[in-house]
Amino acid sequence: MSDTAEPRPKAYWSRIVDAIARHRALAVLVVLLIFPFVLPYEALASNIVIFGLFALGFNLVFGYTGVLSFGHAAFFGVGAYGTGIAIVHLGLPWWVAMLIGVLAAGVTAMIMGALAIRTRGIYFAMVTLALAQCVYYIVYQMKGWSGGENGLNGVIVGQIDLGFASIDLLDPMQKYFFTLTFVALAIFIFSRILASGFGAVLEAVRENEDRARACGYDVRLTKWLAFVISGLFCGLAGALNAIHLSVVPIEILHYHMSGQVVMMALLGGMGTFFGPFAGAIVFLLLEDVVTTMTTHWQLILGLVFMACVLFFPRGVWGSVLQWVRR
Amino acid sequence: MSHDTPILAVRGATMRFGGFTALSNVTADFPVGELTAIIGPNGAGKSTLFNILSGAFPPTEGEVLFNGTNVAGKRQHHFARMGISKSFQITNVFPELSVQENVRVAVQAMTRRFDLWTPRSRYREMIDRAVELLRVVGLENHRGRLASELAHGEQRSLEIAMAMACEPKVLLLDEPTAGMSPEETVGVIDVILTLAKSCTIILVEHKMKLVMDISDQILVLHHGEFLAKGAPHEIRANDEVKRVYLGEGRK
Amino acid sequence: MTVNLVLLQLFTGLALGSVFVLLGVGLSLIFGLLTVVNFAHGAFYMVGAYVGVFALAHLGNFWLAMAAVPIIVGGMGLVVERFLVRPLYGRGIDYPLLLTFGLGLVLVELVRIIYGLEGVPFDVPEVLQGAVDLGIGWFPLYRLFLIVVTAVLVFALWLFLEKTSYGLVIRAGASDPEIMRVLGVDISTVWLVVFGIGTGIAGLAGVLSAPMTSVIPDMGTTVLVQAFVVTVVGGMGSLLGAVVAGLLVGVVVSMTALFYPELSDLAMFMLMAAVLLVRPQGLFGRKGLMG
Amino acid sequence: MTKERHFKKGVQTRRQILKTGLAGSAAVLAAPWIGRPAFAQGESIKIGFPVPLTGPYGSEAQEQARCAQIAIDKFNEAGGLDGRMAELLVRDDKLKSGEAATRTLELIEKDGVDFVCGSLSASVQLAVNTVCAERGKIYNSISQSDAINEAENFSKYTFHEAMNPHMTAGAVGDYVFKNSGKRVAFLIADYAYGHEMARGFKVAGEKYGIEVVAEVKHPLASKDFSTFLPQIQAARPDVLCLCNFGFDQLNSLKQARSFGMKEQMMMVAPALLYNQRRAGGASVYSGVVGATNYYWKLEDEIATAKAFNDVYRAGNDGAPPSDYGAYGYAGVGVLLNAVTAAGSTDTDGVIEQLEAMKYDLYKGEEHYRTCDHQAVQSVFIIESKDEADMENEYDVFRILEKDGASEDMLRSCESLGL
Repeated sequence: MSDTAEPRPKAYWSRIVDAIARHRALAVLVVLLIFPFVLPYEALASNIVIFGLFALGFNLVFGYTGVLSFGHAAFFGVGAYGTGIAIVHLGLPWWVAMLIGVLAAGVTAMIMGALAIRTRGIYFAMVTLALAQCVYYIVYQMKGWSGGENGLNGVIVGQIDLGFASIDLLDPMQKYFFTLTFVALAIFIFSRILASGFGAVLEAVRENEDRARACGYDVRLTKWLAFVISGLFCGLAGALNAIHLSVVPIEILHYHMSGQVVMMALLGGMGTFFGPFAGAIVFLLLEDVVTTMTTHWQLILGLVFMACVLFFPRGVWGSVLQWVRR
Repeated sequence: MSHDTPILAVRGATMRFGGFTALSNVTADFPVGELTAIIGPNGAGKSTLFNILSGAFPPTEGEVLFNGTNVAGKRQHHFARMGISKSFQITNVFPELSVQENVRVAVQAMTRRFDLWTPRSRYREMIDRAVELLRVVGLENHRGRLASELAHGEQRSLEIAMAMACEPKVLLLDEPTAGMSPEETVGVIDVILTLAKSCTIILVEHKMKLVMDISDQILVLHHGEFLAKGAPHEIRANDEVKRVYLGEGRK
Repeated sequence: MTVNLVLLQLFTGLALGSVFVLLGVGLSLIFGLLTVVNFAHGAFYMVGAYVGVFALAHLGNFWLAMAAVPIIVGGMGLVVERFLVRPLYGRGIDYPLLLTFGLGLVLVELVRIIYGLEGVPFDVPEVLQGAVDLGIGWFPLYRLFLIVVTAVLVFALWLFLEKTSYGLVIRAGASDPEIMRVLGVDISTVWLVVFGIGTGIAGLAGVLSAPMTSVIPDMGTTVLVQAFVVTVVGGMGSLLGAVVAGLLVGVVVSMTALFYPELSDLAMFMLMAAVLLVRPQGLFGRKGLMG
Repeated sequence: MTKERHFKKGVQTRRQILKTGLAGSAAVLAAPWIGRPAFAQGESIKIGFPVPLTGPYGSEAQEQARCAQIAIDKFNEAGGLDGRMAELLVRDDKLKSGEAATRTLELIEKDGVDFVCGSLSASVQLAVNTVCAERGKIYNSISQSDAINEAENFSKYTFHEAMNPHMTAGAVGDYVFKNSGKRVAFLIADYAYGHEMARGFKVAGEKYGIEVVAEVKHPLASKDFSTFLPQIQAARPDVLCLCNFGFDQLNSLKQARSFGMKEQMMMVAPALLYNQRRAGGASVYSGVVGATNYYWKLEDEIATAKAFNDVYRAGNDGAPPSDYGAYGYAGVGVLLNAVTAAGSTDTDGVIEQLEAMKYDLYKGEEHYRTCDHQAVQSVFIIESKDEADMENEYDVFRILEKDGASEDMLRSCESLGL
């Protein structure tokens, strides 16, 4: 935030960006509210907010704590399977099922975090990858519950009766706003956590672990807690994904999914509040549009990645911020 | 706990890294309220002892006594919470946080480590305390700048403010004036002397004149072993210390 | 289950391990020296197989093709390092990782455009066809040949790194790039060469695997992960580590395949998790590398 | 290289497929993802077609799309439904269930398709089926699966044009166990489709008293089979049943051959694919016995096969269609036949027609069994030829036996829970 009085053409934009940064949760919401009306179809909008939430949760560990995890598919997937199994096999109401999914993801994160947190750097990435693959195979082998390779099909909620109103999840627009309600709540909580005292501790740990330790912070415990909170958010995204698609595909647990969320965060700009959402939007929109135009979508996607790294290393949103504030 | 119990002490502290012995059977007391300097030629084991005292790592053998209780083996953040605070040999702040936030985070560590909900802007008393500390080290006019933008000397001062934030009983300073200009050094010495009124200070330093001027006690190490301990005039008169320093100097 | 079968399975594991060694060495070399996590490793492996197909069609000789592949793929690696990876040094591990990930996608898609989706046949050369009776059971001649090739390659690499002056420069550069600058050695040339060697070995692994598996554009995706496992278990940047870890992974996978075959994929990851939890830097890794 | 010809066709994008297929019909030249196409005469009949255009089975999927387009063209050339033209909306499901579910949602919600047909994997078709059934859209699946017949997944909107593993493994098993040895080993890809094939074999083998001497499960999409093969070899079976698909099958065959197993035992693969055989080469496959839904040589005896082949050849440089490609033709063709018979695209009317129809599109007469909507059809037992016996590059199989369409090949409705 520069306080030079000299009027500059970008000052206008700068003020807007600052306003957005101050009311970030609100700003995201405004964008998301108009979202389904500008995108090609509502299911894509739902996909984007779900993956945006997934990337947001991931960014708590990656961007705000400075730890690269390659195992976040486990939380997204366990959230989805937890919810799906509760609906399909246990016949529980949707909200109980979602709660189960989120908590299951949290427990998974507690265990994985406790095991992995003592390694650092690229080794942390690899341990989380390995543990997430273990989760993948365990779920794969629990065929009776998970459906194995076939995935879990028939996660059908249909109508939701709230007493004063009812929501028809078969209607794509209603489903989008149903999903958005949870995403919005999550964004609000996330924003609160970042602004809280704990958020300050996370920044401190990311900036300088040794110093944080010398100040009296338990760095390991802090990282572990961030990992678990991140797991809860990703689990919620997974739970929403299960309800959105009515199926839980096994590939949701595959390390490709972990890789994808890393890419989204990097593409959008790690460590920025909007980055993950921007990354999810760009990634999914690009994939959707290019896929419909050519079967060689991977070529385009790959070139975009390379261009981003070489020319926009701060990611999409990071570059916007830099441009405006320069 | 009698009044004579030293606030911090080591008993038979030994530290080995692989086959190399960095510190060998060192025993020393650091009495309450005194400013003790640890000196010695390069490789004497100063930093090793400093790290053991501050809890960065436990000694291979021996005890670290805090108010008479053995605390060797506790993790770093426990030391900080007991009231043993340290600054680093190389400048060590949170570079991308504001100067005020650097100190405020340090203040926060004493109380609200896992508050997930209250916005930090509502921690009024912490912010006030941070500002007050910055005033002590003379940085109150730089509150809004990023720590990385400060000059080297200012960063050292910031670090001292952060070390004080935990309301330490013992403050450990590792070469607090390293790399500073003479003017900056004078400023930091003033700060240290102010601090010495309220807490016990242990510092590692190689500037002899500085040490002689401000210390109550001086501990001399050589090749990882205890060589001498006493008031500045005693150390100045000590033949062994002379031999070690002059001997080293001739090379 | 006979003793012979267990022995044969053990041997199979070692043979499989030698393939893993081949996969892991190139990745480990690049990581250890450049701290670049090369996500395009699998793509270079795949390109190696296709270059092999192309070379075989034009040279008509398996041995010539085998020799040509590492040179061509290594050359591609040089270009990639010089123009794509080099601008990213000093920006942390994330950027080269993302760049090589993108590069991997591009390479796979380019091969799809040139060669199509279906895969191309690539047969074991006549002299190496068939199986040999080892006394404990039959074993493919070609896999025995692979063990020999891997051993020769690892030995050659070891000679190069330990016994030549250039190898000394590389090792010194790995431990401290600053020293190299002080000594006046051009570190960027060293990194260029190492990247070329690493990708060349990936290509060689590709062409050598081609007769055993299908030559398809997607053939590199699982390989990337296997190479990572070998590298991480062995300790990033350790040649000895890659060899030991490769063989260990091979034996563990093989033994799991005998007793609980459907979990043989998982075995590799469980081994990795176990090793890292006990020894976070890998079996032969240096402590502190990568923070 | 023979593949190149396939490939040139392979790169057709959906738009190209649409354009070539409907040249002259201005109605569909607009790219469907930009907006709804302009309507020439009423709204066109839209069939959504999610298949894995990219990924390891991309060439099969692209062929499915080409063949489906032939069925569309045929319908339109015949005048459509009172002038209403049909339109094929191909989407790439990337061989992933989640992607397929999203694409199906797109097809239904944005494009407003009337029917969905497609998929090339057991798991993907179940996901597409869930999405379609929930929204009351008819879905005709054209890849193999037993699970889709079962009560858990079946809905009245679910049709299954492809064969199922129970039929194919049963038919091959019957042929092989009758004529060859009784010591049988299984190499099973560890997923539903693999286990379904193995179950089919065992049911068929009961009658002949086979002895299972080895049963090894391998993880799906394995590259290296060397660790699984010694156990099988040590068991000295007469017959090895490869209960896997696609590249798993090719890799396991290739590697089994290198262990010298081809000389020691008979290799059987229930899903013996035309494209896979051509990609793998004659030497790897020669002598392998398997089943197929379609092989182009059927044209010697079946008139509809000849007609289908001729249209396909005309558009593909003389190359004949493949087995999975033919599924695409049949899956879409039968839907359009039912539309014609019903005189509308009304879902219930079309379902009624599909349940009642007997149809012969490309391989002789078929019909859908009422309880599970499984297409009852002939299964052909084939053997892969030696290089020396091939008349041309397309002549890869020898037809050993034709098992005519019969509901006896299927599991009973009760056992499916229906």
